Amino acid sequence: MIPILFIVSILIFFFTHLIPGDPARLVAGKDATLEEVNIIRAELGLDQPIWDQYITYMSNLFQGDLGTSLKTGLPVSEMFADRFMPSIYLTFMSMGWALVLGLLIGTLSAVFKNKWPDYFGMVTAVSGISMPGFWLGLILIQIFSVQLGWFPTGGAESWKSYILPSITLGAGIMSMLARFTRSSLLETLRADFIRTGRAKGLKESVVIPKHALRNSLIPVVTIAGLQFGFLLGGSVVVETVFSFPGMGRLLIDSIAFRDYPVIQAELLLFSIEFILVNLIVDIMYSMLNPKIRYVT
Amino acid sequence: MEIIKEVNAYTPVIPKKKYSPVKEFFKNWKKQKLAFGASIFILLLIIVAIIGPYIAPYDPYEPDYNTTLQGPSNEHWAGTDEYGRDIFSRLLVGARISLGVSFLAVFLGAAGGIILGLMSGYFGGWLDRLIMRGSDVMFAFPDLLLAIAIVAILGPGLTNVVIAVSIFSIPSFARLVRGSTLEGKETVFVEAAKSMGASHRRIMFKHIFPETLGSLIVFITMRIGTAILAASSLSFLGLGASPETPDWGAMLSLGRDYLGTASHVVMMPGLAIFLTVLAFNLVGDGLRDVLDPKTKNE
Amino acid sequence: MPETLLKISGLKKSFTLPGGMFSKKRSLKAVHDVSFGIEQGTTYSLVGESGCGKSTTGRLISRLLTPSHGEIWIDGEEISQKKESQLKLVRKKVQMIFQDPYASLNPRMKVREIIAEPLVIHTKRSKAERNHLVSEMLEVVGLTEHHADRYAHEFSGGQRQRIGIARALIMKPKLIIADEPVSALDVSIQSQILNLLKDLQTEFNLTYLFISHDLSVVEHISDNIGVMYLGTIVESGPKDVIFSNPQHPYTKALLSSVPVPDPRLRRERIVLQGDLPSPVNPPSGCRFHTRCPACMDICRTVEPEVKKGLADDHFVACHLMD
Amino acid sequence: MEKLLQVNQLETQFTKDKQKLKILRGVSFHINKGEVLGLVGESGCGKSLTSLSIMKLFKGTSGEISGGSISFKGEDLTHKTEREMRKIRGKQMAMIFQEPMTSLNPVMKIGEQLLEPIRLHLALNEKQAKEHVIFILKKVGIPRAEEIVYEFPHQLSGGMRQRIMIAMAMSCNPQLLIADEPTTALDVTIQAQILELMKQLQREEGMSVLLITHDLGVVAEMCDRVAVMYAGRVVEEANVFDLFESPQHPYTKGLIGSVPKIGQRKDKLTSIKGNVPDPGNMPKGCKFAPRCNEAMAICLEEEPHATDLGNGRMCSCWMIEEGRKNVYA
Amino acid sequence: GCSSKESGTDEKESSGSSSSPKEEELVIAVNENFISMDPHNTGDTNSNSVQTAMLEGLLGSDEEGQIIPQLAEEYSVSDNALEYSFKLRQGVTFHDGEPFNAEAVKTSFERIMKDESLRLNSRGFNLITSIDVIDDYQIKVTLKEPYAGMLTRFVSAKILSPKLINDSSNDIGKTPVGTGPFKFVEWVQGDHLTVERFDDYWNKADRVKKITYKPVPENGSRVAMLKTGEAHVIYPAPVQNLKELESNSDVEIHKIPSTIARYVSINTMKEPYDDVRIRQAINYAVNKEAFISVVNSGYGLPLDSIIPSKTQFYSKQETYDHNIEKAKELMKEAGFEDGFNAEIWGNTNSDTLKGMQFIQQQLKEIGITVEIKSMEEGTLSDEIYGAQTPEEAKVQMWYVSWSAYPSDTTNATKPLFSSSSFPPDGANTAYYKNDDVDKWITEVNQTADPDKQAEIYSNIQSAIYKDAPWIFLGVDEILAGSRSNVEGVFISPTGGINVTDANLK
Ligand SMILES: Nc1ncnc2c1ncn2[C@@H]1O[C@H](COP(=O)(O)OP(=O)(O)OP(=O)(O)O)[C@@H](O)[C@H]1O
Ligand SMILES: Nc1ncnc2c1ncn2[C@@H]1O[C@H](COP(=O)(O)OP(=O)(O)OP(=O)(O)O)[C@@H](O)[C@H]1O
Ligand SMILES: [Mg+2]
Ligand SMILES: [Mg+2]
Repeated sequence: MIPILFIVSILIFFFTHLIPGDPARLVAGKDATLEEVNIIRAELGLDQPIWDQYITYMSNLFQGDLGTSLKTGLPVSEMFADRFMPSIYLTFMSMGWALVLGLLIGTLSAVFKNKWPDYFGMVTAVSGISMPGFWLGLILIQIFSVQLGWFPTGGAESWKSYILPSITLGAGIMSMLARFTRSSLLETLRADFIRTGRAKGLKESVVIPKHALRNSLIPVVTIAGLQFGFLLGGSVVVETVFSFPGMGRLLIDSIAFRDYPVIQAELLLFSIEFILVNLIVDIMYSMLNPKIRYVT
Repeated sequence: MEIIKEVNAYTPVIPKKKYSPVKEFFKNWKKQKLAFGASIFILLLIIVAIIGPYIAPYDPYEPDYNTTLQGPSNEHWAGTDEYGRDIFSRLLVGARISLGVSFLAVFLGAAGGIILGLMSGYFGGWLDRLIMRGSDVMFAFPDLLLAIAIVAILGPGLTNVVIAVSIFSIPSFARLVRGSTLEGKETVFVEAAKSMGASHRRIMFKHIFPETLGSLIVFITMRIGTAILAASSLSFLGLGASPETPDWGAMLSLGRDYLGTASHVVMMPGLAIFLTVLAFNLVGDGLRDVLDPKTKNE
Repeated sequence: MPETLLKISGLKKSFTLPGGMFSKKRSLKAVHDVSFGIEQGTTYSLVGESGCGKSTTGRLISRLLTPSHGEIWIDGEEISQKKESQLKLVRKKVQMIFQDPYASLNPRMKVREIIAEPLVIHTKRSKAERNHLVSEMLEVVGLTEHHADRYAHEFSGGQRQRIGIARALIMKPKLIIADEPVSALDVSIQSQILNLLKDLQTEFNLTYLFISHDLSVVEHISDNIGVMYLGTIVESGPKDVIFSNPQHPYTKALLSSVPVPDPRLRRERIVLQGDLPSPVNPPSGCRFHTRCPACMDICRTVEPEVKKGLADDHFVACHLMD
Repeated sequence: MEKLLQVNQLETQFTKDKQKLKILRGVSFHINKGEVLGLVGESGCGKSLTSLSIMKLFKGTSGEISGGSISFKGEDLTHKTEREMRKIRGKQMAMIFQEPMTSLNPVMKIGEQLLEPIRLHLALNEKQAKEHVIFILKKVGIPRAEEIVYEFPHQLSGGMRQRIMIAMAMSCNPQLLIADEPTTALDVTIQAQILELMKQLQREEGMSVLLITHDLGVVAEMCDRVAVMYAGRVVEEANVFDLFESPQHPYTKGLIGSVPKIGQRKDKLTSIKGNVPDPGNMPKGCKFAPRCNEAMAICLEEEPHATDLGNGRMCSCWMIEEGRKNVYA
Repeated sequence: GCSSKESGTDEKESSGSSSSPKEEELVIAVNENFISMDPHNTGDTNSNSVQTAMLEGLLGSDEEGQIIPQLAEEYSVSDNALEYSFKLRQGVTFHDGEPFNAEAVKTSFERIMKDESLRLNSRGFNLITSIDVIDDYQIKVTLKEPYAGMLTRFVSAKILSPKLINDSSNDIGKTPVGTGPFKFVEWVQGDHLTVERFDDYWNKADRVKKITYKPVPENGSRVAMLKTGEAHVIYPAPVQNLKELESNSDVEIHKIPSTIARYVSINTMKEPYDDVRIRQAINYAVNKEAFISVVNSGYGLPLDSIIPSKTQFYSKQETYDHNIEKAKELMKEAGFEDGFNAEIWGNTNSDTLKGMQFIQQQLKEIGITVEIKSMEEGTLSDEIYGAQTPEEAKVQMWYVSWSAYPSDTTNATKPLFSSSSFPPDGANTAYYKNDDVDKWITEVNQTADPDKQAEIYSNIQSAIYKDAPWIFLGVDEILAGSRSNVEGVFISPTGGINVTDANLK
């Protein structure tokens, strides 16, 4: 993991500096003179050769120092502090309902294959991934905040503020999980051991959850994990629509401002999160799949 | 060789109806009612994309400041936008752009992914590891962020949207193709071809690649939907088509300010995108049922 | 004296198994010191239980795999370490027939293309010539010209196996490696194919390396037999010797395990205890000692040498022979 | 002798694309108490389907029984509801399948899987049930039974898994055991172990067994009586000795002749020409006629009826039927 | 597990409905994130707005943007425009209890003088030669050369508690301590910033207990918040929604003429724009009223000089009224009867995109085919400031806006029209060079006499307007919305939100 992160950090550093645009100019503002811009550039250390900048960056990184935002002058870690938890909550909430509903719809669809619950479930699911996120978000705001006044339009203050963004964010994932669950379950239901279960005299209400579902979850977990990893990175679009103080919007703002330390730190954080999530998925995978657990 | 002749005579007569994979496909396809409907919708859409500019009732670029933001009516089926342009005409003309961008992006991404995936899966070893680690790194970043970064580097514009969307499509295609290639590599008929002395190229393209086609077609179909959404998200963030272009995503994005006052400006392009993506996904689902050998014998 | 077409000696092959998340890579000795020879126009069979290395041996000889050790002589040429580019001639001489008639034919190709594929690879014949040869070959294996423009999955298992045989024959090969060509077929079809193989052998003076786990099939088709256990040949020799006077306890047990289709012949069998050990961790000494009914102390520690048995070409690897 | 199971003119069909495809076209045979009946025939002739029909395990397929009767201990199963069938499955009849690899749930511990039918059908408490599991495992010759219950199927070899399947089937003392090709996937040496075990258990428990196989050797070793199936019908039924000594149906004859026998030294095997007919495309008349060397005109027109040859022998062939007529005429 | 720890208390405070008897908390939604709370290093309007609630300078500005005394009771400027004397207000304390006096002022000013990286340093404070504390409440600042914008800088240079500056200068950007009517409570990055009434404020009055500022970039969301009562004040209110909001009785709309000039700079050194007739033709071709009504939904004023009317020393010019005939004639005279191909640059904001589309449509009328190149802000600034000399410049037209303090006419002219301000030295992207104008700009900055300044600025304005280095589009009207129970909040022409007297009915 450490070597991967090392390579990733190098990639991130050079990728970030590859984006055209001069942060000093952006910090200084439109009306700044060249002299002012140069002072700021020196202040930000951007006048150093790129290799020196890289060495400074890495040595700071090894000391746990993520650097200071060029734009706000605040330590990057502090800028993350307030945004990280809301992003995490939103991620968990979106994932949570997407999982519950996705599994439910997927299971019902598979069990009632080619009957109306299947059609209904699958049309719902396909609709979910076919909707542009921001469109759905705007419409939800219009209906539930403006017309009905049930939920706030944005922010991250109370649990209520999380409802609409998490619906918007979770819709696509829910759909994906529903479809994966369905096809995976259908495949499992064809397996021989299902017939064995029935031959023992077990009821369908035992066979499906106890024997079929657990086997079907194995591929679903992988998909869910992957999506979870993406969600942790924050969703730019949903955060924009709902003025949600999350990591995604920070990244976009930082890219717009060429705020190198923030971009780098955030990309690095994503990579770590992604690697961690993958590790957790591997572990869950092996918990669900004894074959992997017992490789000796 | 008497015995052989004898055996020969006993071989039962083969049924007269000749098997044709294409006919077989259409026979099954018609049974997928939802997907069949969706595929007709897409066909119409493609026709619209081709002839859209000729059938549009109004000039999609011509402003008319006397009729701004009018709701749907007999004259303007989908209403007008803030410049008084006919939204229906813009949608018709925009079909070409939205479909074009996503088709092109997906096909470029698929082409790249197929080559990388085939090589990675077939040759394995360090090449495989290199390609897969590369795609891991790309996977670690959410698609959209990657696209934003690419557009930030290259600048906004449709060409760059195509490039961005195709680049972030590559790893998924590479993985998919690699997966099928690994499977295909293990098939006995590939082993047979090897034992006959077939070249790597022949094995890859004659024997393995056709095996991946089924899942590839399904994935391409679905991915076109994703690409339409991604392109419109980029437009939403102001990184897409130049604003006068009747690109659906751009229309939606610029129209969003009017959601409260003239909602049709948002709803119409939104619906167009939604229905199109929905259709592609339904077709993809249907194709999977028809093409995937696992679900075939249901 | 007939000419020796194939000679292998000291053949070894191990695979590296990928390690799990928490485990190291391990090596699996699939084939461990195998030697035998086949004379022109005869059939040599490898029998043994699943996983004992029969197919791996076949794949080594056809050079789908590269041996870790040992020599392979085909038609006077040593090929064990040749590169793919140098193997083209050998690939013409050696053809294979596979077990699964459903998997070994590309489902997306027409029968004509399938059978003609070796011609496309190895020759520059025109399409018309190829078609002509394909029709000829179809006749030989008991199919007709009409079958050529169909896809493989339109045929039954037996017919598919005929197509596979046609493909193997079209280059007029010297050696045919048949890896369980009839195990997937029903008995009535199996007998058709066995008959066909025998006829073709006489007709074209073919040499077979026949791989099977079915002793009765092996007895029917072979001239010489090698019995494999966990990667090694424990006993080999002419079929008469092996079947009427087996020396190795494993051969004896194997023979007695085969159910005989005659209810009057129900008999006491030698039922081997336990399962086949894993080739990752083969037992020390004689590999069979864990299941051997006549196991002695020496068997646990010392690997038995291959000794001459009852005839000149009969060999046994067992301490009981001392 | 008392009949445990009597299958009479059983018809089973599948529906595909709204078309009904009849696979079992009137299967009849019976099994006596304490007897092993072998059901042989080539692939696709409907052996497995017969066994699934008896258990009525059609869930997830379009299969249904469309005719005939299955009388088990005097009761007709064809009219039983799913709920009633569940009481019978696993308790009165149990099944072993061909693939020991895939017939066990890969993510459940062996013990759990064994516990299921016991808890369901036997009035035992948790502790007793667990003891019963160990007892059964020991009975099928599993070493380290106490440890094995905590292991997963993939940790066991094929032979062990098949023993587990047998244990599971035996756990509620069924009167009828249906074994569908229980040893086909196993190596000969392991097959010998399993066959030995089944023979021993059958004798000890006095169970009836329906043994499905396509291996005539296994039939000869194991069975008391044999039913030979071809294209969805039983074409010949006989005592195992009679069958091998004097097969009556040309198909049975061909089958026996096709098998190479050790020590027999035939240069050429007798073989049955042609292929098994496709269920969607059955010939008229006797389904075997196109492959039969002795086919007569009538064979191509009409299906023969089952003729009772006495001594529990049964055969459906025009030669026999016509021959009889001639005798009586 | 989704609700955060604070949710218990927050729920009560953020309740959307207006049922509570007397609301204690004023919520203000703005369009962008706050960048920094360090008043000496702030360039953006929104950060400034928040700071004014907490911090005060020696001088302040009124609703019109004109300079008034704040922490100084009186001030005077010497005739040579080099000495600034202040008499400070007495009895003022900082939020941390420190007394406000001349030493405190000196500490703040010295911080700016010494630290080159602070924005204010390079804007005036680096010209300071000495700061003399005359007594506790009198202070004099001396410059080394005249600088006309200096008074405005004294507005910006908020006085921070000396304790804060001396203790840990690191925290200034996060937790400012000043003398303002509200004191800092918390700043949750990206979500909100809260201030609380400072009860010891020198200017006692009834004000709301708490103010929360929230960045809400999405227009629709801000409007929705105002409608639902989640926000009491939104700035800016999107023009598209004004009609809708005006019809809402709970909501009031405020229109304030701003000092934001919206224009398209035309590169006067590039063919064919180097011909003044072309530039004038372009100006005649663009219908300014239509621009205001289409792009700004009817809100805004014509830009009838090079500076907005709210800016000091503004003088109205004769505008280029929409006249296609005249435009075509001019084009013909210049030899471009058939038009030409042009390129317009702008950022990716939806308003900019709309504006550029409008220009594109208008110029089509006189045969100019405009290609829109919208660029992401950072790339755009690279493209513009990357050119080291006028010859290297690729920019043809740039759709942009400019805003300066009403009192700071220097900043509204010099960086835009002086030949010393060509990129990368300034924002003269029209590459406008007029020797007279250059001379006047130098002159006007060396006098402190308002009459003289007015005269020179009048010359500057008429000269430049005739040369048409821009398409003079309009002056934005600042639009803000508030709930009808809000009192005492006003928006300054620069977009600052003044909450000194804020209260809720
Ligand atoms: N490519 C491979 N990688 C790793 N292990 C392999 C590979 N091929 C074969 N093996 C292992 O080598 C051993 C011998 O395999 P082989 O296929 O030669 O057996 P076999 O005798 O042909 O068995 P069967 O009767 O099942 O075909 C087995 O344990 C098998 O798992
Ligand atoms: N679910 C199903 N849907 C449609 N047809 C089926 C289904 N299951 C079995 N069949 C058909 O029924 C016929 C008999 O199948 P069955 O499995 O009983 O054969 P079998 O005699 O057991 O063969 P084998 O020896 O290969 O196991 C076959 O032709 C098969 O195609
Ligand atoms: Mg093998
Ligand atoms: Mg079967």
